[in-house]
Amino acid sequence: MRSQPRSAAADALTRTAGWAAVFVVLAVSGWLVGSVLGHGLQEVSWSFLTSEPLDAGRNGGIGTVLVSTALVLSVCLGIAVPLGVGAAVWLSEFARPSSRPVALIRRSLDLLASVPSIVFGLFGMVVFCQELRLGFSIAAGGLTLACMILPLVVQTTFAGLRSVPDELRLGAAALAISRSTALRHLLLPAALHGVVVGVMLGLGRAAAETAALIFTSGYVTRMPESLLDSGRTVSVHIYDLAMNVPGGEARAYASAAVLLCLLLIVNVAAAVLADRWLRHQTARVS
Amino acid sequence: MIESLSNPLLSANAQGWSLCRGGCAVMCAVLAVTFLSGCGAEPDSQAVVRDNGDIEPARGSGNLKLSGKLVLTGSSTVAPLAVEIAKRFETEHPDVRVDVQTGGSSRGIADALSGVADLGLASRALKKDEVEQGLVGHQLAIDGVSVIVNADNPLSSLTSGQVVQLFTGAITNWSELGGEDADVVIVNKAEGRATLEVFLNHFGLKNEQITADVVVGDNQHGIKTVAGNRLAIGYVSIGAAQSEADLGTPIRVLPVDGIELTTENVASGAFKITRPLLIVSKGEPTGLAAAFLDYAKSPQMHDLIRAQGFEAVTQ
Amino acid sequence: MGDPKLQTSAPDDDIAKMTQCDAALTEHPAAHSSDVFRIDGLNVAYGNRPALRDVNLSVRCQRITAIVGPSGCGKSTFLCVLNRLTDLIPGCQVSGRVRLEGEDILSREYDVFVLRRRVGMVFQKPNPFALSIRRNLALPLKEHRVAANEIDGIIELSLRDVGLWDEVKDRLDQSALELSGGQQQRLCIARALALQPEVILFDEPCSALDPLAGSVVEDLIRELQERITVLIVTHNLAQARRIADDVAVFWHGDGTGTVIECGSAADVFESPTSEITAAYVAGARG
Amino acid sequence: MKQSRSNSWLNGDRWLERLLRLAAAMSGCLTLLIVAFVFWQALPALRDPGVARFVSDSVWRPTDETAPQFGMTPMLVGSGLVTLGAVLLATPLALFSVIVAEFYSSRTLAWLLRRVLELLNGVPSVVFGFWGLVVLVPLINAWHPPGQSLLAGILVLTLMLIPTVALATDASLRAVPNELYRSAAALGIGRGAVVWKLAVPLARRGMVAGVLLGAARAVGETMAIVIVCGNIVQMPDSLFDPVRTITANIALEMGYATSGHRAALFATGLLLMLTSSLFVAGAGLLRRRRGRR
Repeated sequence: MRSQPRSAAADALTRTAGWAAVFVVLAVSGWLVGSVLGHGLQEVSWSFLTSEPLDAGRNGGIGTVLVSTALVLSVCLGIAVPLGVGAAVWLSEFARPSSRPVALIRRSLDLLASVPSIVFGLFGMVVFCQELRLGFSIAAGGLTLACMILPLVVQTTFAGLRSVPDELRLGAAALAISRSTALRHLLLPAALHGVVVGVMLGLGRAAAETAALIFTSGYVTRMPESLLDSGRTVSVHIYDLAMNVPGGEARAYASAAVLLCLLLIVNVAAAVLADRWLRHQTARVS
Repeated sequence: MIESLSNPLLSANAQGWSLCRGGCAVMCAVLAVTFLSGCGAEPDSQAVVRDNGDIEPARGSGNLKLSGKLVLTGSSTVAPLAVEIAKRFETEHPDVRVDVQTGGSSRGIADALSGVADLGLASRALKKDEVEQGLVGHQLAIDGVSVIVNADNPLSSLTSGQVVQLFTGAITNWSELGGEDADVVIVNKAEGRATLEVFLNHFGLKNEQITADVVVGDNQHGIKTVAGNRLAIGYVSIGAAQSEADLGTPIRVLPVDGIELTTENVASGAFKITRPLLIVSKGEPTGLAAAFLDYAKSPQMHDLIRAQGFEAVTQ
Repeated sequence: MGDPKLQTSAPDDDIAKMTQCDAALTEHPAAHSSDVFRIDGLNVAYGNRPALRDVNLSVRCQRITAIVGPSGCGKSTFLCVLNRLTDLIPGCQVSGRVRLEGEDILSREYDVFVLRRRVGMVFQKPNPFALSIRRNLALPLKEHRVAANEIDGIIELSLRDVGLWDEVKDRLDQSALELSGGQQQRLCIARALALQPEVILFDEPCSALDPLAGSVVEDLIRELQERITVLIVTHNLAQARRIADDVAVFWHGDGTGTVIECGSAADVFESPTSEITAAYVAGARG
Repeated sequence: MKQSRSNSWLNGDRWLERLLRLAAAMSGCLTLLIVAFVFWQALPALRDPGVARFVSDSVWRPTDETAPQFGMTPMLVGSGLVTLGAVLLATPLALFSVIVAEFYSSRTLAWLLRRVLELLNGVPSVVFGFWGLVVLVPLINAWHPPGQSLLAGILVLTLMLIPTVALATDASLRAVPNELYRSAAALGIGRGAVVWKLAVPLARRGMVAGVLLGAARAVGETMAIVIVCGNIVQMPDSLFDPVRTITANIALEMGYATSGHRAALFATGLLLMLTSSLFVAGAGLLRRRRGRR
């Protein structure tokens, strides 16, 4: 970056290296995702998606597990997104960049991001399950995951907001537009990709998490009746089948394939909705 | 300039300490609210169980109406079995909820001691100090530990002495045992695992004597490692090894000292590298816990136990 | 101020003021009833680094005051003081007295939102929001609680004022970013005008535009003078000569800017009192 | 009238600010809470064998009845090497992929790439680990036994980091307004220069944030690492040697640990957090110094 290559050469180099990188990334991801889908999809059927696991998961389906997963993720995102986006907005738009609280909060979030997820699990177990008497429950699992993905949401949203040029802020201020309006109509739309990416990264991470959930939302495969019931999520199910249940491999692949397909649907939906909302925002008749 | 402009602020000065204090206060408030709601929810789990203490004479009989919630935590080896037993128990007693949680034998023991769980699950025998603290182990099933190698390995059996030599590094090349000329890859289990303790006890080894090349955690981890490495030798739970070998995973169970490692040999006691699978209670269990324990130990459970690759205890 | 009635009556006030305006040059720094801004002993510093020192200036009503001087002498900073955009710059300290029609705008009690509505600003780089043309104008109007049924009228009026109406009336709901640079800048001026300000600050409004678009904007500014007080920062001395009624020359010594000469355009360009000014404006002559 | 209206706007802002500040403060306090929790759990070990022993003991043998040993250095080195390797591999891959998506490819491919990355991000780490064990480890084993090694860990972790780094970078690249590129192109500036002199510097903050998040994830990653790294507590001599990271150690032993051993495991977790926070602080300092220059 610091060297100043001649433009054409830089262009060619960047292009070559870039395509090579894209090729590597796509090939390896394709390999991984392909092998999961290839092994898994043949086992997937409607009854697999709707029924309860039987024989430690070797038979039956993952219906109840999917419900628990959806509930845990809702609790998690319902807490982490408002909190994280709010914190990022404050850090970026309201606080002085060099002030101590900002440095402190950002530093501590960096620290939080590197806490091993199993430690989050033990933390959640002691604080949410035991001290707060939530027991092994979907609520406790969601709260634990929310703590875990918070740094991700904050940092990506923050980075997105910081990439918005300051002219926009000055322009809005010069028109005496309040900061709440500027945020809602100008800054957040401009930073929308950052926010969406933050949420998507958080969602993916939460959906993929195992260690933190074994200790909090638990291992129970019964259909949850409330947020205070224990419920096994798909990734815990996959972990158990792959690492703990002899002969569970086929069903582990099938569950992983389902998880990937659901994530794909959510991600595509989010991307399309974000694009459409942006267009709508630009064109909306006042 | 961009850097310095980067935080627009209308004279709102962020005061570090008031901020932190405010944050703490809110955190406490949130925790308090959750705490209260948590308390409100509690009676329908614990208190009912306690109510069941009154109908204690109903031990084991399925005719009497049992209700309430039972929490079991512990060994990830026992948990799948416990889940299946719990499911069957729930169908017989529709008002009962049995929640099984994993996290390891130590956790099961700790949770049974602290009362976090009504019953604990352990895949090893209780230690002396644990018994002194009032824990009682109820044997649910028995599990053997078998030595496995890759399916490509030409060896057909080993003696105890050879196992010891292999694992302590006295034999480092397969050719010394008539195999191909390549280094042995020793797959050991992680510190604290019941399988490791059983293995060490049986062969009279100490963990630091073992010259491991790879350390694994769960049984499946060990099986996949050996399956993926021609030169590997390891040891895993016998039920897991056999069911994986039957499914076509390229591993082979090696008889040690000529004793075929069948679950029958484990059950009869001919095969000695075994460990008990326990349900742990603090003191003698009462009420719902006792009913569940009796149910779990009853012969009707033997099909479930075998389906998970373990051997039932015949008393 | 948000009351539409008040707005429509504002031009009448301006006309009334205009009649009071004295054609003669205001003697600096003496007070004059027709002064819109009176700046006394203004000092600005970024952290420890002073940017402006002891600026004294009066700005006359319904005139174009050009602020000229070399780069980095604090001209733009000076503009930002006049609508307190300096508030947005961390570490920026402003002292002295700046009075807008007698009220000290630097005092804590003075409401910046009112100030920024009364004193509009147009930046060097056109900065339309990434919204439709209509919403670019409607957003600040709504923010200032202008009745919804009047907004369309004001939009049309403002766009007509800047000569943009005929060019864009059929595509009001398209993104403002699709306009050309000159059109964008006129949109920004229209956006500022829509709020009926008493003063508009221009920070080198033509320098980022091509000459043709620049001259359109320049003509526009000259027309505005009939209704509004204009302050314009410019590097272009020829432009200052063409449009300015009054001129203030900023210069920097020791990295700190200050006013070295001010007066009517004729005086400053034809008979400068300071040698530096004489040398500087010689460039404009030649 | 002017006053009351504008004050109501200001009040709206003020309430919003309070709300947001609360969110920020809660986020900060959460960390304090977690650090405090880990510290509290680790306290017995910090007292009894003491911090010095964590460094001075040569081996990790916390359950030995006669002379327990608590040497954490090899595991800390293991964590460091795995993280470093993965970050070094993942950052250029992610950066270049994103640049291609943003500047060199059709919108369809860019869209596809983003979805693939998002998908990859949601793959449970146990699946990464399992895939690594079944596919990658045998390949490495054929080359240099035993296969489960530092290299396997680095490769699997690289794959896991790419989405985090790439998507965070992508978000900030996309936030740079398009006109900027257009006007640069209009000035006849080549695409290579636009990328390296305009886009990358502008999106630098997002990239750094992405890399830091990725590094943090690498440090904290557990399941996949346990499965592919071999878990031998040793200083690796080569890429093909098995290593045990601190997180792997926690995952392997926590379920079976009692009192003193458990506290020692928490102490390793604390050590890991402290080390990584030192690195983050160091990176921050470096960034600031370079920014000043």
